[in-house]
Amino acid sequence: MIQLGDYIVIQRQKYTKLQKFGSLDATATLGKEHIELKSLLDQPYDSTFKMCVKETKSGKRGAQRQHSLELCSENELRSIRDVLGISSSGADNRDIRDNGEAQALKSEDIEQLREACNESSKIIEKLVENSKTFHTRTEYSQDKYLLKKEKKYFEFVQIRQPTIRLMVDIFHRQDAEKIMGIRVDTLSQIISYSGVSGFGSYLLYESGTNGLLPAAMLNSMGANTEATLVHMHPGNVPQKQALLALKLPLEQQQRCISVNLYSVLREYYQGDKAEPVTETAEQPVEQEEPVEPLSEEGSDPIEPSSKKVKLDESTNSHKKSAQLRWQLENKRASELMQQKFDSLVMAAKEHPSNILQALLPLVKPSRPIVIFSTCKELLQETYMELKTSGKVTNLHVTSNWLRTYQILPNRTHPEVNMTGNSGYLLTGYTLK
Amino acid sequence: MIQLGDYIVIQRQKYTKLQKFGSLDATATLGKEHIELKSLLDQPYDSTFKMCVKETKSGKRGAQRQHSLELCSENELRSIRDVLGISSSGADNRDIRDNGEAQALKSEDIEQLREACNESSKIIEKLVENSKTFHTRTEYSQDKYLLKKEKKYFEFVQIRQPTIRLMVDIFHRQDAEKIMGIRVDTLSQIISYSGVSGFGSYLLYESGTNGLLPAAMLNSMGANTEATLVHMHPGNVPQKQALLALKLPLEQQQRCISVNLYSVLREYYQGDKAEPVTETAEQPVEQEEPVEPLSEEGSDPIEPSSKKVKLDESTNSHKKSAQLRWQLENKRASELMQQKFDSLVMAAKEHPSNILQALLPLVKPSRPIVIFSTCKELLQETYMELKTSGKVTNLHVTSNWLRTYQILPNRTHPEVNMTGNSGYLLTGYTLK
Amino acid sequence: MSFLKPKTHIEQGDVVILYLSVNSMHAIEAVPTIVNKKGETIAHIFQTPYGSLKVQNIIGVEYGSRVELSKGWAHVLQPNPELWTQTLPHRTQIIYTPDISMILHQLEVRPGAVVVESGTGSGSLSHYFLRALKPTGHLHTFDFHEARADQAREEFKQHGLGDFVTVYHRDVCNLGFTSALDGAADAVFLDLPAPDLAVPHAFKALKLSGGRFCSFSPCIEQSQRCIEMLTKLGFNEICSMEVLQQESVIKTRTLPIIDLEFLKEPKPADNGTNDENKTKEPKELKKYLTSSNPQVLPGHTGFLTFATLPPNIPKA
Amino acid sequence: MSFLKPKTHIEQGDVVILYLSVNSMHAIEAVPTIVNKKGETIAHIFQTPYGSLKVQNIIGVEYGSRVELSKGWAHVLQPNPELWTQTLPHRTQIIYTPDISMILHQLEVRPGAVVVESGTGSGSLSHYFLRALKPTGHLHTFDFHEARADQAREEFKQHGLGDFVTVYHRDVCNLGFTSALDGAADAVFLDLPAPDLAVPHAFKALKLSGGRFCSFSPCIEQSQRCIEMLTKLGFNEICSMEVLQQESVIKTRTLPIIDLEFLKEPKPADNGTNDENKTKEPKELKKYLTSSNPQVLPGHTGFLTFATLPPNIPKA
Repeated sequence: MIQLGDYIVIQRQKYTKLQKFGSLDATATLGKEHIELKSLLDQPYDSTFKMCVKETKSGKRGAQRQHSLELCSENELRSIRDVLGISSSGADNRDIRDNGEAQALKSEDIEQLREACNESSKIIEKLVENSKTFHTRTEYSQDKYLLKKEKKYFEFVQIRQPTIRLMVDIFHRQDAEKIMGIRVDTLSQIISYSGVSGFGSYLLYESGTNGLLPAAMLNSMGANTEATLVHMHPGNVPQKQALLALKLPLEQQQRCISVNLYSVLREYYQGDKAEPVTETAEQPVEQEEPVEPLSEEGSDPIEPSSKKVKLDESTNSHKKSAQLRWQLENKRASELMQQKFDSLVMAAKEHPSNILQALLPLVKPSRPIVIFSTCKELLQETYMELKTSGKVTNLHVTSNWLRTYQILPNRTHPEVNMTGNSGYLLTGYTLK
Repeated sequence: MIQLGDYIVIQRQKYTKLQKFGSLDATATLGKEHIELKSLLDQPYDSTFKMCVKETKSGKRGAQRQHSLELCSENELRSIRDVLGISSSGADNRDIRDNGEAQALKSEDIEQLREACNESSKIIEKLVENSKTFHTRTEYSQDKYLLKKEKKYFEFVQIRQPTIRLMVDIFHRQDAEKIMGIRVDTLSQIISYSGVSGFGSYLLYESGTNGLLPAAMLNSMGANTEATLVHMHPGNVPQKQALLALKLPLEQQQRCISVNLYSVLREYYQGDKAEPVTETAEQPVEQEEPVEPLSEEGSDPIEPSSKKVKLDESTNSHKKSAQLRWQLENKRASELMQQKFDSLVMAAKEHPSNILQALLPLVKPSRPIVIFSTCKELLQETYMELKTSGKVTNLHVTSNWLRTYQILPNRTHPEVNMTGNSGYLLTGYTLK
Repeated sequence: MSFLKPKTHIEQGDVVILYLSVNSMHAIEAVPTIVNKKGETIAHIFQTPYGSLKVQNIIGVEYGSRVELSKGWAHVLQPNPELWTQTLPHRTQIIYTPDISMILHQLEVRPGAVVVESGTGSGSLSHYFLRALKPTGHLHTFDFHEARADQAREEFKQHGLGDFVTVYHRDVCNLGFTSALDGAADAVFLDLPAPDLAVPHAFKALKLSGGRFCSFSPCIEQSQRCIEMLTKLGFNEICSMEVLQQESVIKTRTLPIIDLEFLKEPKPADNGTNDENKTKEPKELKKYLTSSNPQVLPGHTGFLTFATLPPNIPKA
Repeated sequence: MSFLKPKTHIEQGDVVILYLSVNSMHAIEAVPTIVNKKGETIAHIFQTPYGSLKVQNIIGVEYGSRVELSKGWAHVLQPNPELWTQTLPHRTQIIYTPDISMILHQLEVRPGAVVVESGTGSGSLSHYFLRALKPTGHLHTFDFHEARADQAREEFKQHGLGDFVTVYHRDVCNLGFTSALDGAADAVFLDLPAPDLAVPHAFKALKLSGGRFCSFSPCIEQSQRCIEMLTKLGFNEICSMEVLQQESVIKTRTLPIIDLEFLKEPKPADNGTNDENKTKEPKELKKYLTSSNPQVLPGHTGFLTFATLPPNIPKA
């Protein structure tokens, strides 16, 4: 059931978007369409809703439409081709001249049509009726035209529950930089090579992936297991959007201990000497947010951000207890660090070498390490350092090609575009 | 017609080999089979010959067979499957256990069989008869078995005339290092990007590709055209095997002027001051072989080789004229250098930077340059240098993926292995 | 006439590549005046993001020179098939240099070769064939689209290549390559939706002494049917491949290197919160010359199928 | 029992990875004695190119330690699915980590998941499924080859994974996944020559609340038929892909840098031929940290086809 406070994935054809359903007034924006989320409440996930135009405002970038959502049944979703019953098609394109005059409807006509009738199939039907060339096009060309129009006018959305699989697609498509360019194949291999699962204690350092890396690891650790994760980050507040979106049980969330890299290392090296409890009021930079009710906003890992200040204000009344909490988290992490970890995952924007040097001693022997970077040159250097040190064996630097395919009768081929960068992984096993 | 002195390509199924048909006594070696080439004389190229066992010697690595060749007709080449008339095959491999006991014939039996009967189809027929599992295998598995056996016992060879296409395959398969790892796709792009064709004057520096690069360029320049090529190399003698194998007309061969990099640059910078004609006897390192009757042996580009000495001896009587000839070649090259070139191609084992600096001023403005290297790091540096200099524009560093496909009914897929390295090309256009 | 052979100076009537940047080049005709929509003869001014170019000014200029624009500058380059392919108006889907290079190599095109091509399309590939086979060979190129054939014919003439090419408006799948070309070709290239229909015609057009064949298809099914037909007609050395070029993006990256060793020591005596930040994250920066792929790579262009017609196959 | 969870010391009966080099590792059983072909109990000695290992000596040793061989040394590592996949005896064609990782990700396997797999094959993929779904999920794995099913069952038990897996000897294309599994699975994985025949059974086995599907096929035609069947049965989010991992070979290369500037000056006065060589090719050497591909790369493993069974599709 869709609940208030949930993160939801809104899907319109192949487009997906992560959205917080924060209040009954919440709206989501899909291109020019604004949709009210109100009617999602208490409906089951994976339901399909129809976008119904409520009003159209002319905005800066053309018409902005406000829609409400209506739950609809599966059989409203028939193929556009079936609906239109298109049959005649030309043998090839030899007689087609592209002079921009093929469509008799003007764009004003189409705008009007759009307001008047709610159904994309009807709009497309009109467009086809008024096209001078449609029936002389090849079947292939007709399909392409219909798909294009369907994409533009499609009026159904599906609401889905966020999973790692859906989120890595969304994040990577929307802004790969925000997840450090970690592609789906690379993420899947980080999980494999690190061996993260329902047993064990894991260590992660990441300098900002919108919470994707800790979420993926916690997801693989599972509910009601004994596995634990220490999640180190360089900023004031850990980025946790993906973690929150998963809506994991509390016990599972609490097994992810997010701590500031500097702060926890000082705690680990120096223990109580480092941070006398009386000093609580004066730790702005190393302050940690508590685990559960977190801001999904990630702070910039380099400079202390202005958001920090806002957070301080909002949590002002809980200041004392919050400060105790980050210290407790440091202590919990430090205890796990004493016992050492069953694997190390790193995804650093900084040069990985010094960080690895600090964290490698925290890993038990015969355990995997996985270091991600978008920059092969850095991993080359790190590879040589590790090779020389003799502390890690079975070293490999790998990257991937990911090819997706269009498989359709008589039209099978690899997709015409592919993403260029998988990033690189340096993997190995610690030795005693 | 196949002539004495020709280079020939011997093809046995997918295996190809470049061979010199130097004398009537010449033999070629294909694995354990030795074949006498005598009967090729005056037969047309592309003919197929049958290998007929003359005698079998037991060598170190098993039986060594000596064969003569007999010209044969096309319809002797029928599919083994048709010959054997195999029909029954199992549905899948569920009942097959690989215990090494499937073949009842022992290896001695097979050796005997091989001497007794000349035809691979008969040998394979016997093998199939004596296999306990053949008829329970799937059709796919049967085909695989037959192909494997056919490859081993196939008794036909085809004799083909060397072309650039056939030679780059042979060289790359046999020892890619000898052609500096230049792969077929990369070679094809060097030809495109350099614009080498029937008009123009071209400059090539290569530190050893068995003659492949100059041969490919000369081939694209064509017979009876006005195009010229200055081919610079760092050794004593240019590597020319591929050039000789092409058997180009003399006028075309003479438009490739092979000169030592150091020697010709000295000639170019200093003219007659550099090499007084009286000094001829004392130029061992910069000595150049004359264009036509060349050794196909390439010398090591770094150290003056011992072969050098042998060559000196063999050409002893022509020493004086030969020495004049290399000087003439230097003069011819130097004249073309004065007029400047229509493109520059480089494939250096050394760092390309200094060589490029010396050769770039010899290229006209608005002309392509193409620099090949197996080492991307070197081209990165050279790219940055060129970019900073402003002398070359439209700079690109590229490499390729080359995927070959198996396309068979119901068994279509990319080949399971691919070559990993295309090498890298740095391309650009000179500016005024 | 700027496609025939290397030349040094821009002459009136040349097609010239105006090079602004890697992603911005334009093919312009070096003529001082043009006729506008109203039929008036006006000065030929070419507009760019860096201002306008008075085209008259580039006539007589050496190729490779820098030319001034009203708000910047550009370079003028002599066109060639690579630059032309990147600048031509996209009338149809075109094939790019990596595939084309492989096609020329596998078809063994060199001066003197007789090549048959279908369809002509934008003429992009034709320019490559012409560079490779001139001055002694000939290209026969076919398109079923009359306007395209006419346009290509006109263009080849204008580019100084008219002597080496014959352009046909003809449906080769149904009608073949004309009987005049029977046994005339060293190589046949097909870029057609149903290449298998044209394979028997290719078979006829190739020389009795044999020749090479290539078909370019976006979809695997086209290659499958093509290969079936090739096999049936006795072609051998049948081989399919894809060539995918990857560009390397080369740049200098500056990376922070952080130090964590200082955390092992107790903090220095309390000297105010302002200093805190500085001691907390000691960082140095280091420069790296790096290379990476662009965000989007070409994932597929087409399948190239090559084959050999062996010599002396009876064509009856 | 060394596959259940991370452990620190080798116990008797553990499978242990003896790591010699990147290309040489072996899975050995940590037992002091074995029974030879003659039925005699003898000391367990493992032979390597670096000499022999007395296996008894490694029992009790910490994982990750260096152990002495008679002519060298090696390291002992705790096995995991990655190392196991690289060392297991190749009974069938196996799927490797890059494809497997994508399969686990796309099938959304996590602790608690119920996964159906066919065929079991060498059990290599099963080990990955088991790591991802234990301790709260379950794997149902099917193979039509009886010996293989028996061997896999035995192996899972020996590896400490028996509680989380049921191995079936069954022809699933004809007989399905047993009615006990109707509507029980979160995910179904197929690696079969004719996956389309098993798709209807996968449809039945998936939960009414929906689930994920994957088929791995070497040939494109298998994927095509599989997708046709998936579409017919109402699966959506159908998507096919290939994952190809490339290893980077990292090494320091020493390259000659030659100087040509000196050629611009006249030669120094004749000082003998011996010196010639030296003045002729002045060279310095420079070291580069380089990375390149290996000579041969995996060009194809298989096509992965994924799909979603949406919730509440009637299964009658």
